[in-house]
Amino acid sequence: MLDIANLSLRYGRHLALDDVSVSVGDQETVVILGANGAGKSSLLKAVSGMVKTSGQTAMSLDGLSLLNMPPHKVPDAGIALVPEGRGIFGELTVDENLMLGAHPQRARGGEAARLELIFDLFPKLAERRKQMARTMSGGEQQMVAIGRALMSNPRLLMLDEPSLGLAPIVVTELFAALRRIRETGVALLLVEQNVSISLAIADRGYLMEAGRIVGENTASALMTDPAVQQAFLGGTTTDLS
Amino acid sequence: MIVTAIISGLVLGGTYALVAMGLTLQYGISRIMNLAYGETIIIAAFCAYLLVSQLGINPVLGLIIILPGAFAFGYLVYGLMMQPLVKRSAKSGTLEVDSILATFGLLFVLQGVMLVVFGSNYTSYSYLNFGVQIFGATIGANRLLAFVLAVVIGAALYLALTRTRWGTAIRAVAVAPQSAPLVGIDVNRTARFAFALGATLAASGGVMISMYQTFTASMGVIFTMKALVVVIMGGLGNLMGALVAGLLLGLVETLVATYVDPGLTLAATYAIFLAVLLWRPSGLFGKAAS
Amino acid sequence: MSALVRVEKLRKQFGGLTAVNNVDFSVAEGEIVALLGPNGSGKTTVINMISGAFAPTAGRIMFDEADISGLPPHRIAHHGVARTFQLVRVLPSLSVRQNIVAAVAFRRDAVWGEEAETEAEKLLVDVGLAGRGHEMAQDLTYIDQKRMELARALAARPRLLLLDEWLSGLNPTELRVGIDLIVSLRERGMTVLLVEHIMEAVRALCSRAVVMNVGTKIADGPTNDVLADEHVVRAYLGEGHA
Amino acid sequence: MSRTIIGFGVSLLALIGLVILPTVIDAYGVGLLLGLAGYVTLATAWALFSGPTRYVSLATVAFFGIGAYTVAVLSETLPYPLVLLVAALLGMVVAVLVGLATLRLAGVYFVIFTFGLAELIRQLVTWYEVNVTGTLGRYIFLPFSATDIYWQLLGLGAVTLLIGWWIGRSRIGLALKVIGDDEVVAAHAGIDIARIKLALFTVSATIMTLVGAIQAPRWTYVEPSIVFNPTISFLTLIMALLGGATRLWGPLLGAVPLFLMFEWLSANFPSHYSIILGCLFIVIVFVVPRGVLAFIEEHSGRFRNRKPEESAK
Amino acid sequence: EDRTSVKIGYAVSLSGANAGGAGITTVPNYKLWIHEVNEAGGLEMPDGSRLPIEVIEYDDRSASEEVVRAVERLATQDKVDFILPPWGTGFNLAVAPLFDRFGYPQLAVSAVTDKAPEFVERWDKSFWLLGGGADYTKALAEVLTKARDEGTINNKIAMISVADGFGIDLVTAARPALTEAGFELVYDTSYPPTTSDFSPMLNESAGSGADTFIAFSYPPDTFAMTAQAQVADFNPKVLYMGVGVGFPAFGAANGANAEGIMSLGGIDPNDAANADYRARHEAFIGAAPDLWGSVITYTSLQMLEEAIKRVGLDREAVSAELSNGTFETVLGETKLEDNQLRNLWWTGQWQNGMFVGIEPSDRAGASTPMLPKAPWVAAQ
Ligand SMILES: Nc1ncnc2c1ncn2[C@@H]1O[C@H](COP(=O)(O)OP(=O)(O)OP(=O)(O)O)[C@@H](O)[C@H]1O
Ligand SMILES: Nc1ncnc2c1ncn2[C@@H]1O[C@H](COP(=O)(O)OP(=O)(O)OP(=O)(O)O)[C@@H](O)[C@H]1O
Ligand SMILES: [Mg+2]
Ligand SMILES: [Mg+2]
Repeated sequence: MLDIANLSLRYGRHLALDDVSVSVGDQETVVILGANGAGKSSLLKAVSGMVKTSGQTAMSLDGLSLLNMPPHKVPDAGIALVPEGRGIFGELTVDENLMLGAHPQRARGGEAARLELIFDLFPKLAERRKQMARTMSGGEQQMVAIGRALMSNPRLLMLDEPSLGLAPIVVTELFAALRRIRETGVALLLVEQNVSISLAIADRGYLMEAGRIVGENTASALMTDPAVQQAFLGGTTTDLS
Repeated sequence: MIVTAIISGLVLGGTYALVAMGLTLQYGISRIMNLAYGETIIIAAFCAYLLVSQLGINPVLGLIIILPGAFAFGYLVYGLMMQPLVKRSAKSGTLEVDSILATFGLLFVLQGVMLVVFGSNYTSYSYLNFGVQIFGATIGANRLLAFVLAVVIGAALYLALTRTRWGTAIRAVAVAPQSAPLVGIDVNRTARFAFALGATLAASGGVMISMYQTFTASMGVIFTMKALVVVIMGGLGNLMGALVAGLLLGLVETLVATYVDPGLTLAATYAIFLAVLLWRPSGLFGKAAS
Repeated sequence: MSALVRVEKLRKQFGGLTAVNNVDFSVAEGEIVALLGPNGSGKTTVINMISGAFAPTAGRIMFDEADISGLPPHRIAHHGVARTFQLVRVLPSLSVRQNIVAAVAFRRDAVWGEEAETEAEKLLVDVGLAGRGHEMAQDLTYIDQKRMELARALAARPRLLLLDEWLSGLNPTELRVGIDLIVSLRERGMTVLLVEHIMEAVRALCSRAVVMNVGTKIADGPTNDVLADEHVVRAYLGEGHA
Repeated sequence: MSRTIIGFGVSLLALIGLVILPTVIDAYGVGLLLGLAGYVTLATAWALFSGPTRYVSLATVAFFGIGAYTVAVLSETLPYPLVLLVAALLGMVVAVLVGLATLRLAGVYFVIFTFGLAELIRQLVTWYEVNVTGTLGRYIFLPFSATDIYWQLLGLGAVTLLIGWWIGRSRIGLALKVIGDDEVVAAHAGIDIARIKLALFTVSATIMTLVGAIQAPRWTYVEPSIVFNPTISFLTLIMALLGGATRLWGPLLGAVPLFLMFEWLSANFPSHYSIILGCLFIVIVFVVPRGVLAFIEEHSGRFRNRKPEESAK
Repeated sequence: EDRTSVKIGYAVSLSGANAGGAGITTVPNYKLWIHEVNEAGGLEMPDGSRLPIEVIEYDDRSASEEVVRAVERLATQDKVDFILPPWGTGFNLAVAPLFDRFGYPQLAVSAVTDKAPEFVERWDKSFWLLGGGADYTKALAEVLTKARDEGTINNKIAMISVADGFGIDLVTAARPALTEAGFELVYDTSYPPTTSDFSPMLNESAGSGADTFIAFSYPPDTFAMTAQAQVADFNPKVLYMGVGVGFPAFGAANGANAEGIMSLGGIDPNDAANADYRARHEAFIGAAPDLWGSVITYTSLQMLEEAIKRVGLDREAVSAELSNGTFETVLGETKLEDNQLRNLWWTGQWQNGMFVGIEPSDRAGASTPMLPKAPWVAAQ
């Protein structure tokens, strides 16, 4: 579905992404692992049109080229991003944030059902519909951001470190929710530091280092790969299995 | 007496509110601190005057010509002047300073053109200048019309902005322009639209004002500053705030003139404004400071 | 062990919402204590009150037997309390070094000039940013910004360090480094109150944990006991952790 | 260190030159210098506070006017130096009050608050004059020539720059920048925001008051609409921003060309002055995006050392 | 001397807050006069030769500092032969020391001040042509006294004034003048410039029982007040307002409703020279002159022209001639007393579509006051 080939990206003279090729299949869940500064966020930003790519990048969603697509057109193509730092509308209420999630044309219709789903995933949001998003706690804001992205009825949902700052119970619930979302037929492209839990729901994974893809494999293979163990799991098993 | 004072205060405040609402759109949503805002008002006033005096078209009909013109003008100004600045400041974050400087230049250009075209004289014409009785108070029909229009336009805009997805999208651009594209909002188009809409409101204010007030080509600044005071007092980007603050200032002005001393009306206006800010540092309806 | 910081019946209200409700706990000198709780339970608000960002609605905060409740942040900083922020706050128009110097130059026994610069460089070495002092703070990566923020907090020579999810967003390898860094702080005699959602880190670092839920304290005690507490599991950890 | 000494030497020479200048040029030239010195001082004083903290103040004319009005009221009754002292004290007191009032305000709220404040002061002075003293205009018949006034302004301007230089290298300068970036961080780093803001605002306002006081004798007659003319606030702000408000020499480099441009245009194109000025202004914003000083540095840097990045590699 | 032109310069508010006033009273008359002189071949010299006027014009942008510097520039850089004064009391005072120092006669027109005698003493080449507040208010008191004695009006007066140099000067002179004449000031207040809503003050005045309403106002206020008085059907027997009533636009905007309204200034409707001036003004500028300040501005220029014709370009001599000579102008025969113009129309009134002088009543060409003012005619 999503095909990225030879993606390069520069910030000034700094080459943040170097010839990156990544693909996400229909209804597939793909996770991207990498140290801080490896370029994971930049990759997601490039897909959603928020940063300009350079070189001979090719990028398409089901054949529809994403190159030079202005960022506001991307949601309509069926790609939603939960960005780093959440990017919610702080001065608007939870309800309004969710309503805006359904702003893209493709999201009109079936709105009520999706709202239902979101409140089901995050009951806290249902309680706080009229609260100003800015005044919610860090974790609550993350829920708003994911809810908003889901409201756009995406075919591909990209999440940039969604578990950041969430209580363990919420992380568990969130990944359970992602699992359910994925079962509704939405493809997921996930950037996570919480490696084990993300590999647990993923089909495939990529390893990134200093702007390059340095490895690619199925999730189960990655889970047991000693190199991955060494680099990303700190050589230990985490508290989740 | 008190009824008369209150009614004429509200009517006066209506114009303030109308004028301020346009500015709050331009500043609150397009993030352009438009120092040339008042000039738009005066240009519209001159246009209304021309239509009346040259073509005999009454100003209310004139709105049909002037408002689309103002919209186009705003659209053009944003596209030509502001858009490059907005683009440029995406990285540097200097939009506020840049827009102050650029619109300061625009102010001079517009004022200069008006001085050349219309001269520096006082201009006025007479339209609907007769009294209407409301609750026993006599109000100029022209002022009343301005008030009604202000309320209608204000209410319509308010409802549109708060009750529709379209309006919420506009507010989203106001609060987090960098996030708006994530939900498919074209920030540039929205900002441009809001700016043009602001210019349209300014023009409608100008037409209203021209019906009962004498104006000159150099008077724009007075309106810009008055509008800014109202906008800030109400809370930036908040239409309801602009409406309430406008009416409040109108009331204060007439009540002070009636019961205290007309010499203190402006002092009272500013005193109230300052007091409101001391009490609520982000204006009446602004977000509370954390 | 005497308490370095003690909060008593601490309460914070935002309009109708009670974010923190009658919370008591204390942290002894030299201890590393975790402040845990679900999202929105009021942890950051507690940190904000101890550091002076918010004045408490009611209750007291005793620091080294002095009442610091409601003092402005700079006064509290001068008492010896420093903090990091849940969402990193760098001073974007300043260089990394100036970010640190700002804290060195305004702490209680402030220094200025070359002395301050040298000290800033030393702190940068401590947090792993050696030689990066001239870069603009806003150009750093997220983790480096976090490092810098820690250096800025340390620059104040605090006795109590408040860390609000300082370890979040680090990958497992980086987490290791971060944990070691905090351990080294304890060895230097610093007292730490940290808010964290990464249980691994909490277990590794903290002798004691305080857990909040919906503004109230629901558990307080040795970390392992607390994390096994049924209420804590239900409200915060989830059954998977039991 | 040696660079500082050279800097001081050059500045001192320039200052001496500027002191001597009025003796060799005509009255109009002196008038120009006087106007320049006034605006340079205002803009530099403005930037002392508003530059690093980014609190854009439109209260300039409030203080300027207070200074001018004090001279108008007291020039017949007190010796001139004492009048200046009273003016400075008054400005200081008002600045402290205003400073205290504005501590909670930020951004454009601060901007418009200061504008409102200047207008309020003007209205109150007017009302007082009308209702209590029964006159509005006041006459100033002080025996100062334009050169006398210019020298005073020049001295004040030099002192202002000196203060700015000192602040820039003291820790107060750093504190101001930190405040401008993030007040929350500033407070938690141990900076007493309120005190520093207040102190700087007061210093800056006192200088503005003195500019008004020194310049007033030039107009013989003052009334509120003349000395509280908000244009003065706007021009000061524009000049400082144009030059680069965060730098010591920025406001000067904004004020001088802008002032001369105003002068040249109004002399040569009196009836199209506004239009040309406006167009030039817009062009400047587009061509000199980060202030005159930054522009000069970039371009002179290019001359001295072509493509420094390449050679560094 | 082989000069080919006479350099005349002026700095006046072409933009900014004062541009409105300068744009009606000052600038058009400067333009008209220069045009006419140059059309005629230039300024006539004592020897009968003519030298065209070369104009240097500056915009003071309504700022004191600018007007001062512009005059310095005219005197020392451009070295003009004569400088025409700026618009406004404050600005004329600001430049007075410079005119004096550089030896230029200053024909200050748009400056109403009771301190003129003092100024003349201080600056002997300064001329003050528009009188002072005391003159206008004494004249007004006389008109009112007569009307009261005839039983037309009662002795109560409501009075408002703009809180600005002009308004305050007049109102401080009016208070003693009116109370000495036995009137009672039942309402007396000032309002800030830029006030746009006068209904509270009109209502107070209407309720005060006064037959006479006086407003020492500026043009926008005058226009607004007239409109709002009609709306409120506030119809005092005497309606006297300040600057703006004498504008042709005032008559045009108010039509029949202008009838009977009084103000400062006025003209003799039967004076042929004046009528001719008005026609020329309208033809050249495209609008008729105002019937107070404009007439005097033009008068001052005619005096200057005539003085030059008599004594040449020597500024000392011209000043002396202005002080002592008698001139034939659009104001009639004009002679200054102690450097001040005294034979002005102190009070005028709209009568039959013209703003005519009614006081001094013993002056040739004076019209008789028509009181009480006719009620408002309903709007169309
Ligand atoms: N706007 C920018 N300007 C300059 N450099 C940037 C910018 N954004 C990112 N970078 C640099 O590009 C590189 C990749 O950044 P990116 O944010 O994509 O990394 P990441 O893998 O998401 O890291 P993290 O885990 O810290 O979020 C980093 O070195 C970063 O410093
Ligand atoms: N300035 C504020 N105004 C109104 N409500 C607020 C404000 N700050 C926090 N709150 C509310 O107080 C509650 C506690 O917030 P707090 O930030 O302390 O949570 P937290 O425990 O730090 O959560 P997290 O782990 O998600 O960071 C939340 O419900 C939040 O919405
Ligand atoms: Mg990232
Ligand atoms: Mg928190």
